[in-house]
Amino acid sequence: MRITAELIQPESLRGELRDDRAGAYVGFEGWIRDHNEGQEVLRLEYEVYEPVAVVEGDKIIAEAMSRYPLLHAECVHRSGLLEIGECAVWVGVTSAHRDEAFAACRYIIDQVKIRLPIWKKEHYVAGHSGWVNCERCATHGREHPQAIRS
Amino acid sequence: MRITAELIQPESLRGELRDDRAGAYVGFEGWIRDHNEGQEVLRLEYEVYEPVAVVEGDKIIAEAMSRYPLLHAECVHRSGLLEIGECAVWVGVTSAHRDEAFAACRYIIDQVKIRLPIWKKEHYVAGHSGWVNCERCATHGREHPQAIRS
Amino acid sequence: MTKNITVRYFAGFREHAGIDAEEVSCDVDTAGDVFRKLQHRHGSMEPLGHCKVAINDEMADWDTAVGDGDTVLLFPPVAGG
Amino acid sequence: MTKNITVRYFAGFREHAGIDAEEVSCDVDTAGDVFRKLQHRHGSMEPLGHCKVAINDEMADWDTAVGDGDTVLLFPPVAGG
Repeated sequence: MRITAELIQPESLRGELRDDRAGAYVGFEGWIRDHNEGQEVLRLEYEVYEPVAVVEGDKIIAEAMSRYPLLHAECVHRSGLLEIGECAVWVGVTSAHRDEAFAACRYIIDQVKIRLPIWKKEHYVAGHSGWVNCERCATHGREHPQAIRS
Repeated sequence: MRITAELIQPESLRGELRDDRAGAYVGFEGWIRDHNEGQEVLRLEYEVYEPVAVVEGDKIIAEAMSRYPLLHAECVHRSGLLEIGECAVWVGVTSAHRDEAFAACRYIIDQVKIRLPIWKKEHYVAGHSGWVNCERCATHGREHPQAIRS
Repeated sequence: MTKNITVRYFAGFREHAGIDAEEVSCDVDTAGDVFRKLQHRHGSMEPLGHCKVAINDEMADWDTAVGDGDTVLLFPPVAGG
Repeated sequence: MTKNITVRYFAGFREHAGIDAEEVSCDVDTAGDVFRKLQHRHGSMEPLGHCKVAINDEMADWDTAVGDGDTVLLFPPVAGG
């Protein structure tokens, strides 16, 4: 698991997963969209708490390797300010066959999104900005049933 | 759907799918493995009947676009002689969210593998060669229950 | 009825036949009939297994009718990807 | 028992608190106690919702014990990817 403030380079990351035993490569990329929940997005800011994000990300990758017969798996997440179209997160997986590459790639991105200490703040065309999810929890906790589990 | 005798360039193909509305990109690549069913593979030869492969491939992509809310989808398949590690097939899909990108990418590669008139001949380290699947059907048809459906 | 058709062989079928294509005159109704009539050429026992057929560059079924002058493409089991 | 702990706030919690971190002395047993004691700082009603906590850079549960000298990291709901 790597956190970077630089542009993510999927081509070179993919190259690191090369293996003569690999028959399948599945890559996932999360790109910055120009809209979210009806709002026009201008740019996005990722705050990452790197010490825990890297440890937890490595744990997720190790889980994927133990669940599926993979050859290699890696994940890179951006931090800082991103423009529309930029790659926020990349996951790459190689394996002998495609079943496990698809399943593991999906497992990693799903877990990364819910477990790593990463927050995104959207800056809207309309001028304001907001933490995605976070604002809702902090200010409207009671309105969100999923946030009131005991 | 494109058939090419040249090296597949995933990075530039991926670039063609760029879209400010896209939040997810899923790419699949089939690479030439150094082994198959216990045999060491030296290289691989793809025979493609292009007129039908392109029409059928475009049909598969159109099916994926109608089943899932995608932005773009494309598939490129190699023909001719390929070395170990080379990319035989690339599928790229972009969409607003990741669910449909994963599902559609999987749909396209699964269908491409079973519907396009493409055949592969493996050349083994041990010196001989064979059409994958095909040889079995032609010479051992009766031994393969799945080939004896009425 | 006897029809003049062109038959094209692919991959293992072509290697077994030793030729890419041939013109044949034969009494056939469907693509499946063509497959069976030419079994000695392509060498495969089972037309309806994993083999496929196209007529005039369009994917067809084994019970699709074959007309005089048609080109029938015999595809052994495919293995893309 | 009163413990001296360091509390770090992230993202929306940090903006609500107006500070990155602070040292507090308080009578707490668990990470959940810390969250509740400092509710006026981070502004979130629900410790056990989508919020998370780490102690000394290790992910923890809300009922994990907090010791004297520990650093407690309060994470609002995450949103990677």
